[in-house]
Amino acid sequence: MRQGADVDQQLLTINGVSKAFPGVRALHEVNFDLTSGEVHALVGENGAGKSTLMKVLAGIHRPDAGTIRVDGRTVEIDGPQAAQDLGISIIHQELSLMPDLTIAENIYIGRERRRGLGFFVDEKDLNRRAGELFERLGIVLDPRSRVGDLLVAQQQVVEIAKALSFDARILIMDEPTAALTESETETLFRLIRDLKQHGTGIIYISHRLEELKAVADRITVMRDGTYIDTLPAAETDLRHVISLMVGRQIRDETRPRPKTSATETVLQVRGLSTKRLLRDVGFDLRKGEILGFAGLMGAGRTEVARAVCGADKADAGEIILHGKPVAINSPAEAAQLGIGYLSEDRKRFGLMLDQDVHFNILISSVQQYANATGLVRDEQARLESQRYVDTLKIKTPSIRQRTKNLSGGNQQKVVIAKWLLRDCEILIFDEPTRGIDVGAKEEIYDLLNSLAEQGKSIIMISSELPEVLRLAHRIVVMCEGRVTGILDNADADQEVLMDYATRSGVHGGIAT
Amino acid sequence: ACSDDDAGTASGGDGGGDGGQRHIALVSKGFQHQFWQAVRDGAEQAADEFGVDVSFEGPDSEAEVAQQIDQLQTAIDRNPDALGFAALDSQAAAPLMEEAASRDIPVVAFDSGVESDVPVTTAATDNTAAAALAAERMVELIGGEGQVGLVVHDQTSVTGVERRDGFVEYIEENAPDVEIVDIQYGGGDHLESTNVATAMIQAYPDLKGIYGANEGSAIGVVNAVKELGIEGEITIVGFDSGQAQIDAINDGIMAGAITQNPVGIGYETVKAAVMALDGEDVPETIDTGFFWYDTSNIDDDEIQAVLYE
Amino acid sequence: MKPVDTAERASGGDASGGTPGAPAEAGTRSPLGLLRRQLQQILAFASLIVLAGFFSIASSNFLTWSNISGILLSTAVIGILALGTTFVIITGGIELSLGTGMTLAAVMTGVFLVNLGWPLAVGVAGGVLVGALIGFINGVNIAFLKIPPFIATLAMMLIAEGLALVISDAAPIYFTDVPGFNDISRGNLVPGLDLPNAVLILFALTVVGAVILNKSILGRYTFAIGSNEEAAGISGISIRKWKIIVYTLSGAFMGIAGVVLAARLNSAQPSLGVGYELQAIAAVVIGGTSLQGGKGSIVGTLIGALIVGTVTNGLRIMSVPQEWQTVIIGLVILVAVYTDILRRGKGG
Amino acid sequence: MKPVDTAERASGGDASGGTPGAPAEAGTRSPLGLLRRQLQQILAFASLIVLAGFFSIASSNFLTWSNISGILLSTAVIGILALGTTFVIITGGIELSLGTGMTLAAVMTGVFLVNLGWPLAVGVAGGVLVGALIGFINGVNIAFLKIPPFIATLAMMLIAEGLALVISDAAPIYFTDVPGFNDISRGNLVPGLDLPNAVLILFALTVVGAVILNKSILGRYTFAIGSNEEAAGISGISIRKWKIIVYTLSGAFMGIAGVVLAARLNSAQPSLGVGYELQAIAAVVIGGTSLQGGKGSIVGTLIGALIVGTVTNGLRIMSVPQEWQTVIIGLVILVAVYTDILRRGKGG
Ligand SMILES: Nc1ncnc2c1ncn2[C@@H]1O[C@H](COP(=O)(O)OP(=O)(O)OP(=O)(O)O)[C@@H](O)[C@H]1O
Ligand SMILES: Nc1ncnc2c1ncn2[C@@H]1O[C@H](COP(=O)(O)OP(=O)(O)OP(=O)(O)O)[C@@H](O)[C@H]1O
Ligand SMILES: [Mg+2]
Ligand SMILES: [Mg+2]
Repeated sequence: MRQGADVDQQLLTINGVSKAFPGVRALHEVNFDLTSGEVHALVGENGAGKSTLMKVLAGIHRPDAGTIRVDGRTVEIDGPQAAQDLGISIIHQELSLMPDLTIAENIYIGRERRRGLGFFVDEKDLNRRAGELFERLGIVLDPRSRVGDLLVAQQQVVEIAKALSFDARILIMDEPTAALTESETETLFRLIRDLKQHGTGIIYISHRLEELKAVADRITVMRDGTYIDTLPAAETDLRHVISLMVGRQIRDETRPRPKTSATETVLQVRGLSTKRLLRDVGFDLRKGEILGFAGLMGAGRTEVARAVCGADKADAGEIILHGKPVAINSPAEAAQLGIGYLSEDRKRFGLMLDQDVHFNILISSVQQYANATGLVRDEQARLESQRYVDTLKIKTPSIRQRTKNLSGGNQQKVVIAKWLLRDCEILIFDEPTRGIDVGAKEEIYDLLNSLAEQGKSIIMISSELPEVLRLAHRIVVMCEGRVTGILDNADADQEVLMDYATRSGVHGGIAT
Repeated sequence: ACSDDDAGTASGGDGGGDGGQRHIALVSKGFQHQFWQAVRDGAEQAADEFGVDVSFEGPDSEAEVAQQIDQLQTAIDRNPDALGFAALDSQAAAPLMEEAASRDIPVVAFDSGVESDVPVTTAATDNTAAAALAAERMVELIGGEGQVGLVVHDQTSVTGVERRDGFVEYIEENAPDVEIVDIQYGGGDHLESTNVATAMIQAYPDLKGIYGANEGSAIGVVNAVKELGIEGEITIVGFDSGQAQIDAINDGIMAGAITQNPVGIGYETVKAAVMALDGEDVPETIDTGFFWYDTSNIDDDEIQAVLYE
Repeated sequence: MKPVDTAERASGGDASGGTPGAPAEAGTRSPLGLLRRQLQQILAFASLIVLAGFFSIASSNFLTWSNISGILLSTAVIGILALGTTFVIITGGIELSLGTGMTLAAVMTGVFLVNLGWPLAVGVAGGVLVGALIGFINGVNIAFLKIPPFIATLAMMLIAEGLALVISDAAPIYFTDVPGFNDISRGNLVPGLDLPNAVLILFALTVVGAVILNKSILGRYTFAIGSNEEAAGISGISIRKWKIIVYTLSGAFMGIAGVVLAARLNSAQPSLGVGYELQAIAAVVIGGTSLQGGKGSIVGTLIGALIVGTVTNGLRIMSVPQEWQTVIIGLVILVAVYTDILRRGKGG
Repeated sequence: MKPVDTAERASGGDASGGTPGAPAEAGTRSPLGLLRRQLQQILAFASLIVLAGFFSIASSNFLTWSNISGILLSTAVIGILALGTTFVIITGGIELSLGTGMTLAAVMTGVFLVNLGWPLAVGVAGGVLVGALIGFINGVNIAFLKIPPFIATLAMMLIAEGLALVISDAAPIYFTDVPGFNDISRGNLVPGLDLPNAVLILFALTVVGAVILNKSILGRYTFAIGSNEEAAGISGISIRKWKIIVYTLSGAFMGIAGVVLAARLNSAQPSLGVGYELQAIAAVVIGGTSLQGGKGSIVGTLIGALIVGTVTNGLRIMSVPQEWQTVIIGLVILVAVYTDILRRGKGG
């Protein structure tokens, strides 16, 4: 399993680390260890404390108690620089890039080679190093591109590249694959195996538990800020891991594939095109239906969604709602017409991070909770927010917690709650389960199903094919801005979908 | 190099140049305040009378030395036939005075002198003497003893300094029993001066008189007294004119004020410029004078002629 | 920075049991947390109280009713401007046309009442509407033409300054012949209470502003736009419409400030106003509203304006030389904001 | 924004046989894209050229060497202030002590050269250092005490204003007896070229500023902090240190502006300066630098300053009445920025 000569070289030992935020006990006497050349997976529900533990290692949070030893020596990690000096490098769960800088500048920020008495940046050297790094990692991106112009998934790739560029001995990956599709994920795994060969210790956090079988050597489970257990990955049943995570037995996943029974067409999209990408996109959405959208990164699914909800202008095409052509110029107009859009980029388009949970849940529905004079009946709205916090099991000390202080998965749930409260007739969910733990995913699936049963129509864009197959009545597959197929669920499986998704024979992302 | 290319330059504006009219550019110390508007009126009167075209500009405040220099520079670049200039700071303007001289543009100084040989004459008020007259009247009005305060518009400008020092020096030399307890500055802004005066009255309950060194300052003092409901309890001496001061004097809230002759300043400036252009002799200085006015003489023709509303 | 809004939003929220965007103070629901929050609310006044205490020791003339009413009166105009612009700043915008826009509104009030002889109420309403119109134009320039707020309102600052001079012919307009106009600022509406109306208007507008900010849809959207404009748009809020409403509201406050100013001076002074915008924005920021947007409070703004008014008055009462007054006000602002940061750092 | 990566994705993607992860810079690599970008750079001057063209038709005195050199000279001080503060604004900060800080630097130069009789070079260096020191203090207040930049620099604006008056005793300091001082602004360093030194200094500092911003570590970190301060911090950059450096740099430019101003007026005017900060910030923003931080350019700032200088001068040359000048400058700023927005919308 483990390679290299010094098999048992203990890289990192965490002992009894605790960390509390006001009203939240994020970590309570957590133990964890890592040896070189090992991939040690860390799993747990949303808000279990995984990211917090990693931020302690990265020097972003100081622990309240406990010791951290690196190479057997007790260390104080009092800042990002100290972490870097110890050879710890981290891929953050929340993107932490500088959008106005180029890829190369982002990767080597703070580590630029200098010229002219240390005053100037050696730009050429920067781009060359980034180019070499990308070549080594098999990334096809121009280091001179501005990060702000990249897709979310591409930004994730940059984050990964940045962390790898440190040649760290301890590499932390906090949900590196959340925004990646399968082929990129595969490439990442190849990289991980490579790094193991060289003795790097990797802490790997993911909610895609199937991945653990592929990469992890050991799995540590956390729940509610406490350490639960550490298991060898190879011999462990994932269902056992899940039950440790959620603290109870979870029901089996097998359930009948959804079949379409809906007939009434609610929304028709015809000939939707944009200069940028889309070519003659057309599909129907029926009442009470979940319409899945599958495709590779950059296939144009998000762009379709944004055009339909008025966030971007389409250059051609028609949107017909209940048989009547409509002009939708902004998401506000879309919402008026009963179309809600949940963006895949929750930080940019989803949340007001400085506002509290209640504010965020209510914001799309304020007008429904206002009286004639324009004053908001907050009392009542508050009960509703609380109801969604309970239903979706959003882990927060109160609905007045700042959204910024929630864990990534819980933030995502807040965005979902916002659109559930708004009660739209048509909901477009773009990667709704990104970063959400297995247990909560099930609950969200149940919710989507029951919404559909109530007669709502849902477009669900997802990069996880199993998820699409589980939920969608019908599936639209896109490739390079075109619709390559619309299938009934019964006719689809992963191979078929992949086939349609690559119809023009092009693979994307991290390709080697 | 003055009048030949003139025709093309003057355009727009109230002075709108038709044909061969001579152009006189006036750069003053201010623009938005009534005093300067009255100077402009006088200049325009003279312009009509002598058939010349005048332009009039000034910086936003009397602190804006650099802005005034830019305005002067542009005025010179416009190639006027003659220039009228009220210097905020003579030294700063010296090189431009030289430039005007080298281009043979005659310069008339107004409102206060320019330390330079260039100007052919100066049409101005003696602010120090005017302020001393205000002090003299103040001393008389409060009976030669008691506390007095000053609300001045500016701490650094020539007029602010002269009107403050003229007043203070007179008191120090001639009225040993009058005590100057406070000098505050309100920027000539009516609201600010009102607040300044209110605080001063609060701080010195025994205050007998306040001197406001320009229109805004004087009205600020009047406002403060009105707001505190102590009309008549404090002797107010003002400076300059304007409707509000005239009313305050007529209502008995203000004892009286010094007025200069801004219309005369503007008029004399343009007139002197025309004379210089025509090659006539111009007196070395033109004293435009100042007057004390109160209820006793406010309706006199001589006073009415120099008041503006 | 976070916690000032706590104090305020919490204060607004107490009655209704909570307010929008109320931050995230932990332990909100525990009795201890409640106590802590109440304490914080009082402490928000801390700098103000310390300052007032200092000045009353330094000068016996400071703590007189007449002087306090004087402080309040001198705060009225800046305070009203600051209240309105708090909304703009919470959306992440800025409003530089406050000072000269107010002047233009005052001049137009003069034109309506004096030159055109409109009835008092109509003329005053007209003046307020002029302010609202200026705000509306700012809003359109910002929301539709996408001109950055700094530029749009800077341009409007210059335009309003020039127009005020053009319209008034650079001469003040006197309201001497408009009976009752002066009373808008100087009268005493409440007979027993010796407070000028201008002060009552300031307080009334504080209440109105706080209700709008904390309880209304507009307030909610103001915070939303300032927190994350893109997300607010995707959430179905019509950014353009609400931005225009916010700037128009701020403009209306500016119009009211213009009327109050003109009534106090009993004249419209066309050259007054430049520089008031910075004073008003300073009051807003001292009151804990962030120029980044998304955070802020109306009561904070009032406190901010009062802090500046109190220091200015206190130093004048002490006859501190003017140049030192300026230095000291600068230092006091630094210290007030810094202690506020410390207080909140601990309390939060 | 969108079209940017479209262009590239379309072309770049095809060429390399399907790289959805392909870059975004609009056609950086294609010759067409290069041409387009060059055109854009030239078009950035468009408003300026249009304005200049208009004024030369309107007045034959506009396009004279003497007037053009006058425009440049009148732009010099604001321009130098604007150049330095561009850095501050790109970090997402603001600098309100520019005007009065510059005045304080000028006054201190006067103290050094006139009162203390230091040698010319030393006194001038001292004046620049005073500016840098003011910036340094601002930086410390902002970076260490976490006082918001608006407040920290507003307080400094007041403190510097007061100190300038205190130190100079509220009277101008004349450099009449300091030989050569005047030449710093008015002399002609390059014999054949009839351009005052102040203008040469402006141009030289533009080059220096552009090199620092675009090539140096400092420039890189300036953008990084403004782009995402948190991320920059996590990446191990010392935010505090670099913020202090940025404010100090801006302060040094302020000090230079103070010396240039004093040399031009041959005197240090202690009450001048209030309001310059807004003009300088306006030049920066008209030049396309965003107050949100993260974006900006030095050449843009120079153009912004020149636009304002040109319009002001042109209207004066045309003898437009002053109240209308103000209105028109406001409108021109609006139109200039709006056409810039349109241009970028299309060109990008
Ligand atoms: N800065 C903070 N202030 C207050 N609470 C915080 C802060 N950061 C994290 N928390 C809380 O600590 C707990 C643990 O959060 P953490 O981000 O570590 O969870 P996680 O296991 O990474 O979850 P996810 O899978 O959703 O990313 C959560 O309840 C979260 O709300
Ligand atoms: N106008 C826009 N401005 C900025 N970003 C945009 C715009 N339109 C689309 N995007 C972003 O570009 C991406 C478009 O993705 P696209 O539709 O090409 O791919 P996709 O099929 O959704 O794949 P994935 O989301 O997995 O990358 C999204 O990340 C979206 O947020
Ligand atoms: Mg996490
Ligand atoms: Mg997508």
